[in-house]
Amino acid sequence: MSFPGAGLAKGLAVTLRTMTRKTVTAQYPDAQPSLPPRSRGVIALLEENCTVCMLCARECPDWCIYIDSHKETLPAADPNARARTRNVLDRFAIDFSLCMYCGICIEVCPFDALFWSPEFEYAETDILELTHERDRLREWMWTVPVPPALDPAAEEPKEIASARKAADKLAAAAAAALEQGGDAQ
Amino acid sequence: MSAAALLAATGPLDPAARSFLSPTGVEIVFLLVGIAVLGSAVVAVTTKQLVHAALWLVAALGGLAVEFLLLTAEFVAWVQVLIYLGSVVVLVLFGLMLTKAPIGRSPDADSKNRWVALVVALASAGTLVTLVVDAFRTSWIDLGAGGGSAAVTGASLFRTWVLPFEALSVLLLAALVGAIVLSRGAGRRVPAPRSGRIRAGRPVGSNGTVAQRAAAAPPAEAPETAPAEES
Amino acid sequence: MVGQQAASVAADPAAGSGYFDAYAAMGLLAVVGVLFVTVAFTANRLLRPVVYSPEKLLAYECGVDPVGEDWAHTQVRYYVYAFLYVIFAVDAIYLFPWATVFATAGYGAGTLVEMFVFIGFLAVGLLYAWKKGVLEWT
Amino acid sequence: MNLFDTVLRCVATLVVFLTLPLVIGQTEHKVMAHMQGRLGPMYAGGFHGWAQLIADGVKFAQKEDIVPAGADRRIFQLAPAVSLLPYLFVLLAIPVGPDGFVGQAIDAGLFFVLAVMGVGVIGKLMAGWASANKFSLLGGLRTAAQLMSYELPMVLAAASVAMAAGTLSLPGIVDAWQWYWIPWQIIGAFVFFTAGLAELQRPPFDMPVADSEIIFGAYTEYTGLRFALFLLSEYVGILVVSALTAVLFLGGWHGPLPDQLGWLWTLLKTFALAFVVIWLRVTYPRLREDQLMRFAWTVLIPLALVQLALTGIIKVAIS
Repeated sequence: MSFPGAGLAKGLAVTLRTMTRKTVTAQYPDAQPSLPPRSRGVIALLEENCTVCMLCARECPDWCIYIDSHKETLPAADPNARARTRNVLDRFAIDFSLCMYCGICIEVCPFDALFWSPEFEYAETDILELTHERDRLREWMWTVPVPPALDPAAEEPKEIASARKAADKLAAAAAAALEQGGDAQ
Repeated sequence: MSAAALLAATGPLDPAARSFLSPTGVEIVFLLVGIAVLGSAVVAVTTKQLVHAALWLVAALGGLAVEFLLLTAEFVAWVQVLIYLGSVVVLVLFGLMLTKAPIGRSPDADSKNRWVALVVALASAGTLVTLVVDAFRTSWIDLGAGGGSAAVTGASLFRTWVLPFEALSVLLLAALVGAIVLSRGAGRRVPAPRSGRIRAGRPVGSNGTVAQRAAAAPPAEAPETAPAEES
Repeated sequence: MVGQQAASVAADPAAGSGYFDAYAAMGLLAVVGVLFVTVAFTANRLLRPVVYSPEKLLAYECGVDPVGEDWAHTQVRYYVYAFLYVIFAVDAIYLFPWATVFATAGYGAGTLVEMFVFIGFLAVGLLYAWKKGVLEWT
Repeated sequence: MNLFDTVLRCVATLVVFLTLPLVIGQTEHKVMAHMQGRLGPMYAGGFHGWAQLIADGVKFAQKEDIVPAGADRRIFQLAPAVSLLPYLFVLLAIPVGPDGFVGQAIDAGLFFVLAVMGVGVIGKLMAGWASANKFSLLGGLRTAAQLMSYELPMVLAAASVAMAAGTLSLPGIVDAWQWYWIPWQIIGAFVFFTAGLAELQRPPFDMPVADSEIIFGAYTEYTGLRFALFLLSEYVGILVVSALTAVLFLGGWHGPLPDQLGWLWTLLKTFALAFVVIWLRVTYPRLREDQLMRFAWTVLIPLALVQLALTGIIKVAIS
């Protein structure tokens, strides 16, 4: 059963119904948005973990990561050993005016030096200000949330599993030793 | 247009019923508006900017409507606004825009016929003025309010002038058929895919037909044919 | 001046004060309207900045610098509608004086038929246009 | 009637002319937003952005006055006023309440209103032509074509009411109004309101200002106060068309309230219709140019003619 204009009436009904419903607008500056746990707001740098391997800079599709470093020679700890060199970070900067928030740098970092932070309110009036230097990137670290808890039935993370295995082994060995000692007494 | 302004001069021309030159406010306004109408009519025919001419025509016709109002021909006044301002002038402006009225002066707006036109205009104005002056002489027509209202117009139309009114419908029908035949005649010459082009010579064709044609044919040909088809 | 007119007309009952008063008010409103526009633009003149630059005076069009001139071709076919409209508008205005009298005493069905004949002719015209495909848009 | 009284009425008309369109505009902001699941303006003025349009007006008044170098200067500058002022005259003639609650009763009021509303289009044509802009010119042409298609059904529908009432005076029409006019004139009301929408270039008939095709039609080159005047003319247009439909077809001040409060009833009907205008805008997509023309000539005009015949026969039968 359809009469001419039924579609038109239906359209009117839809808009009228929407008007009576609650709006979905979030009034952002007054009410903070509730962001999902893995929001990509800004990239934080945990400088202590960085080895200046340059992987992030190389993988970045936008070439927005700038890394300068120099080599430092560490005196040998052992007279027989050679002196060791290590990379020291001079500059680590991300230009967020270029960054497209793909997260590849965070994925490729082998030492967990880069993290996503949900902070997004860093708009600037000068585009140059959008290049965050290492101290600013380090500051973002404080806003990185703790990783979300695993699912209750999830498999243990590998490193925890292996650590537990090792601990279990140790505990078993200790228990065995204790038992032997008891026997000996 | 000039006839209307000269009609305006008949305002104080009726000394029989009233003392000579006792202009009421209405008569003063009538005269002033008449001068304005005459002025804008003269500008309309002398300006070399086509669209300006049409807009001066708006002023002149609007002024005429005011004159009608002052003569208590209320219904005719608003017919003047509805038909002349609302449709005829819009038609004229529409036609001017369609046929590329440039901003600024059109050098080809100078007609060789201007003196002939002037003579004809003066002759017809003279005829009309003579006619009107001779017809009414010094008779005083009391312009009571409501004399030109829609009801009065309707009464005289449907009591006295029914036959001309019906004949008018035949005339309008003939005009309608004529317009359609003319437009159909033009329509048949136009091939189906239509396109416009801007004067820089770049095709902005629909469906890319002109663009293709322009690419395939020597460029001198395709752009030449397009405007000929449009007009 | 319009005020003068209103006053003088009001003083002169022979001129029909109601009618002229109504249109004198209209004239006064015209003055008020023009005054409003003038005041608005004078305020605008006092408030607005004036920083000229040639780029600003370029036609905006679609946001890209204009190509060619200020003129584009369009469907001449619109023009038939313009003709039709003028003809039908001339027809339609006759309805108004008719509407005010046709039901009063002394007119009745005869006048109704007269108008129907009139409209009938034009309806035939409209049908003709329809048949001819003028109202279709090809 | 003295001069002071007339001046007062003119000024009152101007005040209505400047305030009610703002109310409609603000309603449009809010209603459209809520129909789309948004909130609309929330800041200006504090409470739910009530002063948004005032703020807009203040902003427009401070904007630089730019006339494109290629434009026809005088006509470009004059166009907004030409498009706006006719509505001011129309407002003067629309009756609000009984016993002379009207700016100025005019004997040929209905005809006057129709005639003057058509003049505003010349302003839009002027704007379209004088802008020296291809899109504006197209907008102007579409405006003209649309006017010429929709003016006619509007005039015919209005004539039907004039026939029913036997007068052209707007207060006279409302005085003659009876409740059974609603079913009797329903076709005419539909035609009048639809044609009015089209003449205002409101969606779904907003082809002449279709932003996705020809930017903003004739208004593309306008900025600042002149643009504001064009916008104002659009909203005054909504007010005028709604008020006219209310007065002609919905009985103006007739309603359950006592006569002294009749004006309230007129306003209520007007705003209800203005709401419908907004509602239609939110709901329907834009008609294509050819659909628009065909709709006017093959639907609205025949409908209006049917209404005329119906009105004539019934009127003669009952008189």
